[in-house]
Amino acid sequence: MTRPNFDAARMLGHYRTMSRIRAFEEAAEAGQKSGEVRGAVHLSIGQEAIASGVCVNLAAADYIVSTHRGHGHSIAKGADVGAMMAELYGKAGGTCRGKGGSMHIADFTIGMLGANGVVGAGIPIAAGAAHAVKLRGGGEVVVCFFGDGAMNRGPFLEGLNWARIYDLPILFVCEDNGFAATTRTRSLSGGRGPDARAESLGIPAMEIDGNDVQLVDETASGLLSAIRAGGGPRFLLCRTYRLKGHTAHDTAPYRPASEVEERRRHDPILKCREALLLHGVPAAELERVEAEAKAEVGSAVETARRMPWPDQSIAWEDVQDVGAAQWR
Amino acid sequence: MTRPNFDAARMLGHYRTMSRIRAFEEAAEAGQKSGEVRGAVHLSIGQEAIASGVCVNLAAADYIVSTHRGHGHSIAKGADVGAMMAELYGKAGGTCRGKGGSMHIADFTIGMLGANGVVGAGIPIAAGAAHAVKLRGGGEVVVCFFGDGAMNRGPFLEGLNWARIYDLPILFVCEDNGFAATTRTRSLSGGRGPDARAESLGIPAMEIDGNDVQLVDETASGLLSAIRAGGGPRFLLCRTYRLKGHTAHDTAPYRPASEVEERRRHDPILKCREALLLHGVPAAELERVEAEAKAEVGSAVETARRMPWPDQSIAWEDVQDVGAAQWR
Amino acid sequence: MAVMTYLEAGRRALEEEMRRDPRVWALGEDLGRGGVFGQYKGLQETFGPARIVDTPISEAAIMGAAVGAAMVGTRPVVEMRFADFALCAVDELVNQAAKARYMFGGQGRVPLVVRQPSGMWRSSAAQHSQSLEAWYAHIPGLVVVCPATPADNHGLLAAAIRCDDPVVYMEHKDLWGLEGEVPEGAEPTALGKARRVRAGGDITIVTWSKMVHVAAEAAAMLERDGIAADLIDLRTIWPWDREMVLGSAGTTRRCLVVHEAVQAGGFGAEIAATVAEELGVKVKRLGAPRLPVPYAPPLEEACKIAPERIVAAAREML
Amino acid sequence: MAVMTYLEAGRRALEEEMRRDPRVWALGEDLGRGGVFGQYKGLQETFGPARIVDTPISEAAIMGAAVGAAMVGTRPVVEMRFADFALCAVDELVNQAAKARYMFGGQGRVPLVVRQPSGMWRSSAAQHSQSLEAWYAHIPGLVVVCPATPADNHGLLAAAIRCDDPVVYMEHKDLWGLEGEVPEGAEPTALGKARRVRAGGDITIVTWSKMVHVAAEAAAMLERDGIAADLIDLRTIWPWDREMVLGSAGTTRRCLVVHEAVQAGGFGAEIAATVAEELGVKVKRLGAPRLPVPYAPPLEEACKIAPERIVAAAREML
Ligand SMILES: Cc1ncc(C[n+]2csc(CCOP(=O)(O)OP(=O)(O)O)c2C)c(N)n1
Ligand SMILES: Cc1ncc(C[n+]2csc(CCOP(=O)(O)OP(=O)(O)O)c2C)c(N)n1
Ligand SMILES: [Mg+2]
Ligand SMILES: [Mg+2]
Repeated sequence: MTRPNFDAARMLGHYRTMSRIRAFEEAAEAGQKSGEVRGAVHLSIGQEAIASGVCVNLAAADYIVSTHRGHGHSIAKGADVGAMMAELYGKAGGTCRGKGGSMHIADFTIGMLGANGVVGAGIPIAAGAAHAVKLRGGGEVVVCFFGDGAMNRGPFLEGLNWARIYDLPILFVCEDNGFAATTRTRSLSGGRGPDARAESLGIPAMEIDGNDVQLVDETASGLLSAIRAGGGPRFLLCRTYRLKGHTAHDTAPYRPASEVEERRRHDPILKCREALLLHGVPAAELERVEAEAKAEVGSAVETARRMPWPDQSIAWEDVQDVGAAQWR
Repeated sequence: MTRPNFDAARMLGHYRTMSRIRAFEEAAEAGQKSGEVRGAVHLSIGQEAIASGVCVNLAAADYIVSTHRGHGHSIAKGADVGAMMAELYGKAGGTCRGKGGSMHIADFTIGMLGANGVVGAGIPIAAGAAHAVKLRGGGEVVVCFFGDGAMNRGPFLEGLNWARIYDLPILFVCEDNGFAATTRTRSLSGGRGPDARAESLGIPAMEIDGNDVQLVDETASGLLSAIRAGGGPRFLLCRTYRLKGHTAHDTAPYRPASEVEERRRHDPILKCREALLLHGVPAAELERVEAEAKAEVGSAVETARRMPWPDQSIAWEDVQDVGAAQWR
Repeated sequence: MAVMTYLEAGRRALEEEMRRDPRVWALGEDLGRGGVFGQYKGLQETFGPARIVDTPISEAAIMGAAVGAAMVGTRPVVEMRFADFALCAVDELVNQAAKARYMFGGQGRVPLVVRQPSGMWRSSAAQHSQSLEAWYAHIPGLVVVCPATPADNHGLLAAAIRCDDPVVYMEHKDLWGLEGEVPEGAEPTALGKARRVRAGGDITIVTWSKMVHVAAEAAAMLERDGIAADLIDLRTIWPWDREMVLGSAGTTRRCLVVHEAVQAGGFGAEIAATVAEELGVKVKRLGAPRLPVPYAPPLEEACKIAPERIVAAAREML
Repeated sequence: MAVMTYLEAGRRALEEEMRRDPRVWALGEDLGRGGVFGQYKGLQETFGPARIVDTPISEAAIMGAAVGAAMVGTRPVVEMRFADFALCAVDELVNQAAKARYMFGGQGRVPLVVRQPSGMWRSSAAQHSQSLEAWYAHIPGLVVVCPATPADNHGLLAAAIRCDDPVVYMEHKDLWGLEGEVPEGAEPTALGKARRVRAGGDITIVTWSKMVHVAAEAAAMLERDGIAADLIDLRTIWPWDREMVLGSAGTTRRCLVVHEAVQAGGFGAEIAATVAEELGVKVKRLGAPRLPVPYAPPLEEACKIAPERIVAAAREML
């Protein structure tokens, strides 16, 4: 069945973005397994449609705040894949000069204000960014991504309430992949869900299939328009599934293979591909896009590998201005 | 109009409890003004019906967790007024040996697990007490008192969710006096209110007039029965008004005199008095009760005044067992 | 020069900085009513509720929002009411504000000031009396300031607001009413520079915040006995003025550090250890016993340092 | 005697204490799956989900609930996953757990253990690498333990669980796989007592946690040059074993303190300052520079202490 409002070019853009994210995540996984990528790495494989569908509606000046699972958001917002990969490899040319790694990926030049190693910590930070935008009378919006597990942290309540009472230009996007690490989030969450909590704080909330990139795009577009028009905060709950383990090392033995199998059929890239084919985009075109994505990431990996380590002297930079030379 | 289910003896009990609280608060206020009572003192004048109406339904073995505004809860739960006053005076015979003062009033012998100087901090503590009760298979319940201002702190969400998911025997009582210190709470709170937030976390919630002691009593009785029957947590929102300032030093210039005047007519003690008279309890009886309350508190003040300061050596006690003698 | 209170000096510094720089704003509970101690009195009338922001009781969000707002180019001044309540926002201050610039490789800066009124005051007991400057001094990325005088509460708060680093700014609650001269139109006081309260060659006494005044009393008492103390008000705890302290201790060969905070693990240990390492001279610390602050006056007294104790400690070292 | 890992030793201690005392229970995220490092493996199968409790991501409630549950007679073992996440629960630990007994005049006790896996491990960067033992040592009411060996992770965890005070228990993430002998059926290790790793008369080296092993390497290197180090594993940071440390430093006249935590304001300062105050002997500290822990291996290296640096520092003191 063809879809209403299908925009083949836009969808092909999503296909490209999602393919680039997927390729990046697969390379990150391989890098972690080989030991070249260190620290903890959280892959967004299976969740690409949310990053792509939301961020396509953002301008470079708009901001996003991300989570420990932040590669996809960064790529969708426009971060350079080469610098990102270099960061994962801990190299001098990384987005964070090798100081952050996967969990602290960030690119302030395109408004990506950072991944975060602390669940839920991004929520008040994002609210504050939106507060600053409003304070200076700017027209930017802020998108705050977080997982379903974050709904049980206090800053969820405090940050959402904050956005509501000051009427801030912010879209909260909850990526509900059903899991908080190895635990099914719903088993430890009272009430109907994060959207009900948002509503109880006075923020209009919607729930959608987060694996349908067109739907995410259209919904986010509508919500962001309302926000840009001064409508205050909105909440978007996206149902999705984490096709991989919690970290790149986690084989996720805590869920039945059949469940994963079932969910694999709802892979957002697969769905997007089907829609594109159905609407007459030739398969060869899609393969070309995929190949380009893989090539881009492949060369990012090669470059990262060859890149030098950061010079140890930079360890002493970027700490603070006052007392910058006083280490003890 | 006479009331259904009016139990004159029980209501007279409330009248006594509320009068004792009122007398205590007035003495505390005087003590603070004279400088004999130090630290910060938060008076519950105008909110007595909640403490009395809820606590009358508790056994000595049941627990309560309180706030910075904790005198009323303590008295209603059965704490000794003499020891409480001695605590406010910082004397050796105080419930906390003079170490806590008003903000840390506590009496573990009657299950009063403490006031708290940190807004909202009691909520997870109360949930934990209920968790322990459940863990050891006890039949006790826990009542957690807090103010409307606490609904904007993260531990509100975390503690309520906790009580819900582990199905704990706990009644959350929100004393909604409309103010968080000098600020109208609703102006800084998104959504419909604390009860809506509780419901979004899966906890059944009710809202009542917290100045009607009979109503508080009956409602709490019903909720506590449900909890004791294993029904899990409940939430009770009591609308009330703080007839005095935030602290005993606060003259509350931030609210119109007319508002306070209006609210004075809903003074819970006045309301209880009217109901008792209407149901034929003689005025003399009520005056006797009041006089007794005043006398009890008056002698508590006298005793506290005369009591010696704690010996400085006890400053070194009650810190910890391990390393108890190592102060530096 | 004008004589004003420590409280008023801080209020003015904020007002002046807000006039000077439209990016500066303040947020915290009850600020519209002047703040819990009156240190924001009149500012909302002057600057409006968008720049003097009344917040809910949401310390984590107050601090977290300030981090986000600072990253995006504004300069928030965060009011925590009591330093003790900042413990509800430690992730936001320590994991986020302090580390953001570093872990993002210098991309973001977090120019915020966290005002944390500290110390013992009117029998406020265990949850309203803490002095935790040593904690924040231990955290890379943070600047820690403890003003002792009206002039410094003016000059250092201005400097903190202009600083591009996150600054923990600890006013002492027992100093609000202290009066003193504040130079008008002066430049902000340099962060990281100590102040020599009085010069002397017999013993170095290093201290900060309210203890500066207690130590000054002690120094006067010592002087009557012909002992000249070199009294240093550290002012900034991190970075601390090693140069002045080591210079003085190198001359006097004795260094006594006095602070109101718990002695065990207090910042006095850092100074004493450094002096001992670098100079091998006599060191001694005076701080509170490791006790939660009790309520009753005679018990609270057990946590306080009287001038006589400083005098006795100094005498022992001579 | 049985040989096991540091991780397994901790797991066993908890298992044994849970068998011994039905009031003991554990709570934290993902415990049912064994915990994030496997240190709870199998325990939920043995004790059921009511005693090995899977919690939501609610650090404040985890800690706060443990406080309430401890007050009411149970003995919770709190798992914080990474010490860094405990910063989301500082009010609960520092304002509540640590102070409850005192501010309520001894009425309540809070016998809980907070496990806070600490330290640098596999390039975990700024928010997953901190060592904050100095913070908790500064807080009256808290006991702070940093086990370095499998035997101690067994004996000290058992002691911490039996202790009636709130205990901050900091396992080092880089030691999970370390193997060593653990005596069977032994009594818990006494809290507050250091362990002499090796005896020597030339220099005292005081350290704890992972640095014990680094310092042992350094001591072996020194020995080859004929320098005998008296190596002390502090084990408990608060209360620390002043007697053993002062006894040793009084003999060797030199005391070097080594820890992984940031040197500035680290607990080494407390020890060095105390030794200098009490004995007036040479002191020196080695700790991390005041940097957030960076990700890239060569940068992270800048925060680490190699045995060679200990050797050099010791040499300088001789
Ligand atoms: C405050 C805090 N607690 C615990 C963790 C450990 N942790 C990292 S990710 C994660 C699960 C988060 O679940 P969710 O928010 O649903 O995001 P997802 O991983 O599913 O994307 C946990 C528990 C953390 N990083 N921060
Ligand atoms: C975490 C925290 N923030 C701020 C304060 C200061 N404070 C004490 S009481 C209070 C107002 C509390 O309002 P509410 O919860 O409604 O209780 P009420 O005073 O009305 O009884 C505030 C802001 C505090 N004690 N703790
Ligand atoms: Mg999830
Ligand atoms: Mg209120």
